[in-house]
Amino acid sequence: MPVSDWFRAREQRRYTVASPKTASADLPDGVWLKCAGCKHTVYRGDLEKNLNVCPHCGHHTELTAFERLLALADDGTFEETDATMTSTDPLRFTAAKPYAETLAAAREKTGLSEAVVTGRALVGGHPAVLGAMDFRFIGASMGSVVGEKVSRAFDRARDERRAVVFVTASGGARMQEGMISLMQMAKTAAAVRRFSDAGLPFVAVLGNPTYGGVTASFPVLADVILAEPGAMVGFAGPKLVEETTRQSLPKGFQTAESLVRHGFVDAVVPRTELAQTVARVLDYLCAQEVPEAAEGAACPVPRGEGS
Amino acid sequence: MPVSDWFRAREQRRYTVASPKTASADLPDGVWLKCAGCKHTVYRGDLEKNLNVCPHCGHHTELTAFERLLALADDGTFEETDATMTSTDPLRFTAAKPYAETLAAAREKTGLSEAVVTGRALVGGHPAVLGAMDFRFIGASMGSVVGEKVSRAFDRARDERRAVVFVTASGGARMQEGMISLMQMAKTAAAVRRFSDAGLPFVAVLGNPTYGGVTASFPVLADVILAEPGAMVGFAGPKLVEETTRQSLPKGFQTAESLVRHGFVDAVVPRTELAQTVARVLDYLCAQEVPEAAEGAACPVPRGEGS
Amino acid sequence: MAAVRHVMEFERPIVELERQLEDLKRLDVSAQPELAEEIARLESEIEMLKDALYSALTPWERVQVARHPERPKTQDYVAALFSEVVELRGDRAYGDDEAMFAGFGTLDGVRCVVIGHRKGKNTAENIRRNFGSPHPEGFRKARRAMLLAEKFGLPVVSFLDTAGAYPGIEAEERGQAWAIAECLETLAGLRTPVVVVGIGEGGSGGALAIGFGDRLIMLENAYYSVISPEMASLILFKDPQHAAETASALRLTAADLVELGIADEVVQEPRGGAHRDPALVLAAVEAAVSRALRDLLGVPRDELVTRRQARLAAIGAAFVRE
Amino acid sequence: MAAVRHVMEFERPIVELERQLEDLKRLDVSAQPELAEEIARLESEIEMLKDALYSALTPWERVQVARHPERPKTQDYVAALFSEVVELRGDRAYGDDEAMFAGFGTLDGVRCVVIGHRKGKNTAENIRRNFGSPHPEGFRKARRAMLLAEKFGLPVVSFLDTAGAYPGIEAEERGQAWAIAECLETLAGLRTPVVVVGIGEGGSGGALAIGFGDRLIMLENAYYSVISPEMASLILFKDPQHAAETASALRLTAADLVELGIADEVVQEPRGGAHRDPALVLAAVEAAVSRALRDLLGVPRDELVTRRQARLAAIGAAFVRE
Ligand SMILES: [Zn+2]
Ligand SMILES: [Zn+2]
Repeated sequence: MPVSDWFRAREQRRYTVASPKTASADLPDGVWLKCAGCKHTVYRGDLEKNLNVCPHCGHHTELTAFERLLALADDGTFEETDATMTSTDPLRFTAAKPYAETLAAAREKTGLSEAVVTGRALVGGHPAVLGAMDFRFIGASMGSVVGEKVSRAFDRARDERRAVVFVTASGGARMQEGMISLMQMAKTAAAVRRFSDAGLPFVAVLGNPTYGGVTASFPVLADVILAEPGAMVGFAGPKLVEETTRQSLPKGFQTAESLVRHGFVDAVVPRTELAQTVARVLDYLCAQEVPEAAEGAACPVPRGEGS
Repeated sequence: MPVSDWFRAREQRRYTVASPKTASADLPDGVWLKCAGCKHTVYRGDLEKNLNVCPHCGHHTELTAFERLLALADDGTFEETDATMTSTDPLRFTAAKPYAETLAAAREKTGLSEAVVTGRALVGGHPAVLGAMDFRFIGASMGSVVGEKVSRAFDRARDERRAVVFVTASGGARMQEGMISLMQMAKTAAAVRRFSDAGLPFVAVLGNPTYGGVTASFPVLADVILAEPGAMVGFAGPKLVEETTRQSLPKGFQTAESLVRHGFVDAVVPRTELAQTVARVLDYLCAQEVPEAAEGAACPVPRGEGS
Repeated sequence: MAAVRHVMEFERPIVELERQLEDLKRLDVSAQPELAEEIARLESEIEMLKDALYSALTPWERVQVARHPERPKTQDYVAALFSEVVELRGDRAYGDDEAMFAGFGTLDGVRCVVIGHRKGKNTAENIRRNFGSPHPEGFRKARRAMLLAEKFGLPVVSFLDTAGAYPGIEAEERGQAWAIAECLETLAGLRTPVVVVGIGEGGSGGALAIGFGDRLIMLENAYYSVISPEMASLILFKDPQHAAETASALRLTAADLVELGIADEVVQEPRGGAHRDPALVLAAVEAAVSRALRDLLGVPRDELVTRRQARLAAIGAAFVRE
Repeated sequence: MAAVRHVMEFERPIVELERQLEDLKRLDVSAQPELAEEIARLESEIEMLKDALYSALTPWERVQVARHPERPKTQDYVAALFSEVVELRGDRAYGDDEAMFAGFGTLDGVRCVVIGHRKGKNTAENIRRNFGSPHPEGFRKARRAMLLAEKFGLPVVSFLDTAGAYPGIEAEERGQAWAIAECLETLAGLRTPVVVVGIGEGGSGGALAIGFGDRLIMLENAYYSVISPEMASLILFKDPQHAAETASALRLTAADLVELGIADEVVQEPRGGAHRDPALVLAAVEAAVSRALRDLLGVPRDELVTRRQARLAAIGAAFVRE
């Protein structure tokens, strides 16, 4: 039995299957949906089976964090971590609307405790830490909880010598936690630095949309950066850019496709091929064909799992 | 007595003063010269005293390698190394004109054995290895000898834990040594890599003109890059660029001043301020204010000099 | 005290009273003896008003002080605090961004690498410096300077004063987010001391890119924020007029930052703001930076990085519940 | 054998004879019995001529073969030699240069990082790929791939096929020399095996930037030169017409490189050049690269770098006299 199979078997025994608590919670009740890309009417079941990619035009509709994770993880291997972490509203922020209410509404709406879901899984047989952001949760903005969960994810991967695969989608930093939020950019970048210095592989998938303090922190530090078709990715939002510069934006501005041309993304990968592509990339990043790596060898047998 | 003074005194005792064998060999016999920058007539003695910088317009005229080195080294501290190295014509190159004849003529004209002069010196009190290229010697092109002397300069500086200061001026690789010449780019870059990995400082001064395989190898790998006013620096020569692209070149194309704007040069420094600026930069690069540097400390007491 | 030309919104009542005072003083006091008394009364009122106003600036007022055009700029700090300055230019890839300073400088005998956002002192200079808002090449230049500092064992001193990274088309196309993130990653592991001084505006990711380290010293009226109060107002209230409210809510003042465990130290400013007595402020900052450097130069490099990362890891960790 | 459309200058006499042969064959042999003999004679002459011509190509003729538009390109080698290919794009700073390939690929079970100059197979593709002449971002992409290879312990396989780095205005303004030098410095210390294959043109610094390592395998008709023969002719003779002479003088052929101690191995091409039987050449290169990889994967990383640097240091050292 090859090592990867052994792993798969072993991990399947050990890990519980996390069910997507809230899949499709946002979709209207109707059985038929209208595609935002081509205006075709699509049967909801067909759309879901196709990972929310329109079978007519390939338009990628939003996915929940759990849908993204389960689409990436080898069957039955995903085990969530830090599942119940919530924010205590560090600034007692009340401008316009109390942050506590905003949080409660987001939890209610999504069934999630926060905007990012992380956990252990196998991806193409490789032990990994997976993370995905859920845009429905206050625009998947990064506050203390997202920063903490992302940092822990990288530290956990480092300790257990796993790869990290992260799918982003975020409006940026979470305003309601002020400077605590801004500092999460540095905190998560520091976590990537520790992880990366250990010679371990990080694959980022930029989903639609990814902006601001999230783009400019951990995901773009990945070894290989993939993006979903049509995903809008940038630092400043297009409206702000247009208003600041008083110029009309070039065609395709900030799309995943233009980011490839501008040298910042390795490939635009349709969602239906994503799991396979990520697995193939990990095949390389976890290969270590050159043996005398002494320190920094990626993805050997994870430590601390035998217990 | 501060350590730098002690060094100066010590080195002055030890090093012989290399006289500029060939200063001004190229200048016409006349006592008055016409400046190429402003067409003013300038007294030759005034020009030489001013390091060949026109007192009227600041135009920088060519300097010999020795003139450059003696202008940079603390008084009386320069000691030449590898002074007699010559090429044995590895390809037996005879197209158009036998290379052996070209070499002989260059030696005759300049009194130099090759296109680069290297040696030990103090620069602002800092132990350094100095190098300068002499454009009169076959356009200071880089063949086996230039590559070997440059490599040895960096290796010597590494062994003796000295800084390196290098003044370039070159048309590029030396065609008459074919692939041997091209490989000197890799050879000298490798020498910089070894040197740089040891944590030692390298300051480059790009003189007029610096092109091709010389630009694209060791000098631009410096920690701090200075350039002389008006120096033309690039990879492809302006004529080739114009012919290839059939576009007229932008104003200031490939000048030192435009290289600053384009982000590749730290400062354009008039020749008359160069020694002082280089010394000041070395004050920083040799300072090591953070003590726990264990490995990679720059410019401590050089090893192997006590013998 | 320097003569100040620019009047901030909240200073208008005082300026109005001062104008009235000038008018009174122009009248013939001998003809109206009660006038002298009136003048004295008004002078004392003005003083009391100033004390009251300036000693309890609201966060939004502090933001305005932080943006005051005559406030000392990075170039003032570089000139006043450092000798033997050598500027370093360029990112070695695309350009030299004049909105970002990088160079060497010696502070109280300690050789440093200095970086900082660089606003202009007049319109022409501001245009050249893009009003202190860097493009990606500015961040890449700063990063190059950080790596030089690490390689040659020099501490880094960083001055923050930016409304933010420039939100332009080309800035986005040349990877603003990537350039900032690379600065963060570099700073997070930089094996040399990093002292940061918030001197004016601390606008979001563009400030953070060179804005954290082993010490964060904030001027009393400098601010540091995840988002500008105006933009927060626009997003939360669909209306930029609630900036005063969001400025308070965002907890962006120097005092807030100390309370949140993000800043270490506040340097007091003269009444009315740093621009009222730049020399005083420059000297106070020099003393604070010098103390910080001397503290940090004694810490072993590995320990420095470990502490810096632990400090970052702690930010926000106290505010999560599992 | 593939049908070849492009005829090189030196092949013209053969093509002329082949045309005559075709003419003869179109005549009625039964009417002129001596014709069959004439045809046989001509056929044999053509074969002899081909043998003579192709078995002793001059350096200048080899340069033309190396430039043959139907010669297998980097993308052919990537497709034929490697499975599970994943392309990597972009320099993370300015752009993605389609004149340079970078990616992962698996050769005979060995996972590798693959880089290479990428010419087009037709005019449209050539325009997109700038005829295989990279801009700085191409070299920076290659360098990124090299660093990934080092970090993750993958060997690098590099395919050379460029007339040179692009001599354009923007290429110069974005630091062509800097980008190339940084590749050289990176390759010089890269702690993973590097196998280089010269498959066509090896034009100067633009080739060298990804063109040295632990093994240099040259195709029989590939060339590698400090300068193009035409440019050398222009400089030395003030006239581009002496290219044949300079091509000889420059010692730029695969055989020359082995003799000079720069190349390790020559892969033979079918008579007339690699484009006459691409499958054969692809298989031979695969075997050569596979052997080189398996040799090198056994060498400890430090030893690898030490050997590579010693090898570089030796180049030219034998030709200096002190
Ligand atoms: Zn559709
Ligand atoms: Zn003049």
